[in-house]
Amino acid sequence: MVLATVFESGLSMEYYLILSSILFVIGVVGVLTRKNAIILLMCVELMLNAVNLLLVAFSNYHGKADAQIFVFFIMVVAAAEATVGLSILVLMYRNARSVDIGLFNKLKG
Amino acid sequence: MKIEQLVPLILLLPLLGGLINGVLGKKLPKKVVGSLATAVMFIAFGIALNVFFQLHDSVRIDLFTIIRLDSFSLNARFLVDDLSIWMTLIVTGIGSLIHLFSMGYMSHDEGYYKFFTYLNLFIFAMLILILGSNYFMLFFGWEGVGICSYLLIGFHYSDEKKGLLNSIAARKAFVMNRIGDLGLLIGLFLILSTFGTLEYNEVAAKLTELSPSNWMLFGITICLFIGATGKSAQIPLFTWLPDAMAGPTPVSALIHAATMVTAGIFLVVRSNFLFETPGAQLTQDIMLYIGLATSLVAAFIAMRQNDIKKVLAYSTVSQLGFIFVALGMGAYTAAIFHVTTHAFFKALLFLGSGSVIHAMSDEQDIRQMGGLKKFIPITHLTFLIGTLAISGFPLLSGFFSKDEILAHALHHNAFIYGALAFSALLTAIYMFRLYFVVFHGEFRGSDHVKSHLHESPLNMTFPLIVLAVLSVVGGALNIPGSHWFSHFLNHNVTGLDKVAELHVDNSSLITLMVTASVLTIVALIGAYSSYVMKKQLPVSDDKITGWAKLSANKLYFDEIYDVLFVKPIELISKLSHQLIEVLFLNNVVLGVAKSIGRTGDLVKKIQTGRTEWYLLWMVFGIIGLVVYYLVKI
Amino acid sequence: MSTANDYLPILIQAGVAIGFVVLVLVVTHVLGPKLNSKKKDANFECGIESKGDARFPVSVRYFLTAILFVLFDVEVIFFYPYAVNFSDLKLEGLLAVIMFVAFFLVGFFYVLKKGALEWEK
Amino acid sequence: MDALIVIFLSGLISLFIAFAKKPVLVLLTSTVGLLIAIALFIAQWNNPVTLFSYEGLEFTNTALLYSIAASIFALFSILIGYNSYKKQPEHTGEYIGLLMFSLVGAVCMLAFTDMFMFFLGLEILSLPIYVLAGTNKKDLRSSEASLKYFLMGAFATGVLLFGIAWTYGATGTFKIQEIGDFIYNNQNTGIAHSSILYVGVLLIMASFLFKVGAAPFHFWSPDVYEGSPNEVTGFMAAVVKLGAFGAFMKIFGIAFPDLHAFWAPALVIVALITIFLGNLSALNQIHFKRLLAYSSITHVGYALLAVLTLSSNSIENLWIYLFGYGFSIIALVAIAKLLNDDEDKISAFKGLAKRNPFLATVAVLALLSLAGVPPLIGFFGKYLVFADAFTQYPLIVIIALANSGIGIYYYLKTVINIFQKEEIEESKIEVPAIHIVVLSICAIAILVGGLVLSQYKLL
Repeated sequence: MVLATVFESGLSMEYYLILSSILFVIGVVGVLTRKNAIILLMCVELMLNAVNLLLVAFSNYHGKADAQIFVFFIMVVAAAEATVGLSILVLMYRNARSVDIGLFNKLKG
Repeated sequence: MKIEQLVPLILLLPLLGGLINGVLGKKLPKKVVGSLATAVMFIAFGIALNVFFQLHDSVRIDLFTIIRLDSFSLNARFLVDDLSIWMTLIVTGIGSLIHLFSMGYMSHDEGYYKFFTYLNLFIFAMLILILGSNYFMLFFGWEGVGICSYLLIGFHYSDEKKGLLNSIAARKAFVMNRIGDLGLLIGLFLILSTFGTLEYNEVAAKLTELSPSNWMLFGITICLFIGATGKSAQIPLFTWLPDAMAGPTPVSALIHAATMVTAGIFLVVRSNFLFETPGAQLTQDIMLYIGLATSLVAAFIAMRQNDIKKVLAYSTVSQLGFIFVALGMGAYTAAIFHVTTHAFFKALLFLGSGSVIHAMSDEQDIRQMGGLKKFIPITHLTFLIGTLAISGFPLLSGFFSKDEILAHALHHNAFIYGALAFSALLTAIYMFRLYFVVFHGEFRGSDHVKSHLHESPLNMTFPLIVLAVLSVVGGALNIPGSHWFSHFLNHNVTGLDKVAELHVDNSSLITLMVTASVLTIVALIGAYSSYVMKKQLPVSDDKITGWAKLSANKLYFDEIYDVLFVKPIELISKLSHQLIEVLFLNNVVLGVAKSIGRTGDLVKKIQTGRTEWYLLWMVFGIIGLVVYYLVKI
Repeated sequence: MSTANDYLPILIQAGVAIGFVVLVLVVTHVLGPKLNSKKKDANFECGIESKGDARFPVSVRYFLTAILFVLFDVEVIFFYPYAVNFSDLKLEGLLAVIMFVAFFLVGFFYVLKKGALEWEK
Repeated sequence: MDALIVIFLSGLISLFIAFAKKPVLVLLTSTVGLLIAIALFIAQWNNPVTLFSYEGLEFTNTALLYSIAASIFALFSILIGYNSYKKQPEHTGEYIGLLMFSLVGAVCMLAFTDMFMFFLGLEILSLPIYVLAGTNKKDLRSSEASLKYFLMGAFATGVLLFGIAWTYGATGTFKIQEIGDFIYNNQNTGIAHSSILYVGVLLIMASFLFKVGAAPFHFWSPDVYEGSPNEVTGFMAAVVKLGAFGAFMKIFGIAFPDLHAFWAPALVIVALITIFLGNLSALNQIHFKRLLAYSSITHVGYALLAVLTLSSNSIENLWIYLFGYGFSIIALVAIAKLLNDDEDKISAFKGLAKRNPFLATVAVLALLSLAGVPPLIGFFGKYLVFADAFTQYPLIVIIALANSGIGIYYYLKTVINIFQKEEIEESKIEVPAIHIVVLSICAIAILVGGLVLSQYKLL
């Protein structure tokens, strides 16, 4: 049956690449389309996670662990980034009473 | 101490004096200022002598690199060989005497400290010009002396009577020199582009291996020569020198007679290896004939000048022409020899005239003078010696140096010899005229002036005496038979050793000398008879006619230049203003500028200030890169 | 080597579970009686008239705490690799981790001194 | 490595000392720390042995050179920022500490040997700056700048990581040296030219272009420069550029030199767009810091030529270029701060020559150096970079020269402003002692730096 074949053949590299690429693109599109800064932040996180997936897949493919360590680092940095980002957003919210990036265009020209 | 330390010291001293006087001079008493400036000069001279005696081979002294880029580098480097040290001796020696003289001469001037500052700075610049080991240093000094001379010609710019004239004269000198400098600068660029260096010795070395085209060599040399004509007052750029007499007399003596005006000659002698190349033959001829013309024209003009300093100025121009003739014939040592003696007696004459003017309470018109010999005996005596020396009276310095040039001329071709001899005769005539009119006959000035007539103080007469002695014995330097000076210069100056030295046989030597002496004595007698016996006097300008009028009006050179250059240039500038600026620039160039500005505004529009757009642009960028990649493979 | 058969029961079980949940939800919705009235739909605050919006702005302190939590929480993942093979890493690894924690505490102290965790202020 | 630790610790200490409400102490700690660090860097010149070391960080002379420059500029930014921060003592520590941490990141970015340290360095460099940009809490513009910078920075980070991941997938290592060897060894086989690797390279390049602020990834820089406090702007322009360019040089010089044929043309296009965009946008600016931002974009365009050339000298040339640039930019932002004009218009410079000759002199020097007037240091940087690039890319160099011609226009516009006399007679500006010191050092460096540096071959 269909299900069987999928599980039989074990997932080959391409799937991971495609999946992570799709995730990444979703993240990018989200960044481009959404106006709410918090959601932008989430989309960026999504991009990072796509990278994580890719890295893990590659490290499995190369049979090396270093990429997985790298993933740890990415996670931590992502957390730090999220922290900074959220605090900036709070600051922004206090000043502008909104987190809609469409409103922030005092600086231009 | 070794030469390496001494030479920078020579340069440092005048600079130091100049700086101290320039900064503190206003506060210090005149005595201190003057004696400081003079002291540094004498010390520098002493050091120069010391170097002169311990110098054997040419020495290079590296101070520092001004700019080093991988393509080329400009060095603050000095080249001490016999030529440069000799010039240094002249500059510092005569310089210090003239400083001493100025202490007395300028004593009543309020710009005292400024004067000595400029003077010291001039010496500094001149020494850089002489001692530099490359054309860059030479150019640096060249401009430096230019500025100092400009400042000193216009020194009395605030004078209520002649202030305006002074500043105009200064400006004229400045402009004329710029024209020359342009030529020099182009020459330097040509040298740099051809040889890739500005160091004298490297250029000389590369000359053989690169063997540039004759045209290039001609271009380089002619440009250098144009520079020389500017600084050394040759046709067509000589008219500034007589006007430069507006400056204080010591300045005329130092800058416009003894040292600065010989810079052009120095330049040519320095670059002799360039001028000796086949390509430069044409330049040499041009140099020769221009020198000849200058010396004749100037001598002719000098015949009927009534301003004591103007006469001397024109005689300077004529002597310089004389020297350029020598250079044109490749007689470099003869040229430097004459430069030396000329420095002696011309400085002497100028200082003498200064002393006269001082005694006459600033009256310069010789028609107001006369019979001064009993009022100012020392000045009279020294002035007489100077006159004899310059007019080539036998056994005085001028006699030998001129004679050598004449010998070369005879060897070169008879016509030049004749012309030179004629100009020498003219020189003798107008110099004796000047001498007799000023010192003989009875006094023609106002009684007021007469009451003030007085011999100058010692610190003014002393230099006169020293210079007089030098003018007498100076000829011994290169006396025929020994030719010490020629060998001295030839033994370590780049290129000069290759130049064939001319040795005339005794018979022709005798003839030469005899003719010269005869001419001089004829002139002497002629002048004596006309100006002392017949009491003939230079008449006021409006009465004179014919040749005399021509001469008195300086052959109308200024007027001719005015018609030939000034007027057309004014016209052109008017036109160009109308056409180029108003029509072309305003529309085209400004149009371009405007359009650029507009694009600027357009580009600024992209900066919307909206983050989402920025992100979009980034993504576009990435997509662009990916597309590039897809195209690439 | 696992074959499809080993996975099958799991699938079935999952299917059953999901199916049941959905079924119950749907059925109750269908069978239940519907009596709507304005009074009934109005949200009931123990007898008091409700006013204002339910989504009132949250104090920044919540954010702050949450943010700090995220920060300190995520760092824990560094303990996993250590936990997995701390026996091989021996003393060196221990020291490393101690250093890591020490820096952490420094940060924590800073937060405390800044008073970021004081609720009332 | 020791120096790195010193910087980090002094940053940490200054954070805590700030609680003492004595800004001077903080300043002292950080300054001393930085000076020690610089001393250590210098001591490490040509001798790799140090107390602490880590394989991930290798302090070659190049790294040291860049690190020293970065530390100097960081010190300057701290000094010029000090006066504005001592007003609220509780923030001094944060400001200085964050700057120091950011410097740590920069140094990591200059000394890394593998992608771990590179990535960490980049983040450690960036995160504090996101915060610093927003230090004027009450000022909406400042917060906006910080938010914009953060959002786009985070995005760029994602892109960078994606690129790194692809590269890793293609080469199977994070060590840049090994990546380079891998590509070198498989040049002729398909492996070195797999699309995976190419995409990775391009993505990494994109994120670099963002960090240095090259078109079309430059949009953040004008807004962020304008919005953030001046000293932070100075830090961004001087130190971040040093770090980013250093890493750029390193990765593309060590890991991807054999793909030069592939990535160079793209970079050429980017450089050209950048130069033109920066220049044209700068022409009609009225805000001074925006002008600086656009001019910095143009300068990035010029500096990219050095990355393109990748000759034996280009690293040093680039260093001299950025070094000179840093001095000018820091001096200028400091002066702009002293003028304290709220909209920081260029017209605020009017009559500066009267109001404070010292400031005027330094400003003119800095501007002329940016314009590349000899013999100022800016000229030497430009000359070296252009001369180096000329053999490979004559056309682009000529275009760049033409553009620096345009550039002179807007620099001179400011200079003219300085010498114009202002309409409303304003009071003299009093300059704090610290500023006098920093500005004089900058002026001297601008004046003689080029002449001195051009005498030696550093690397």
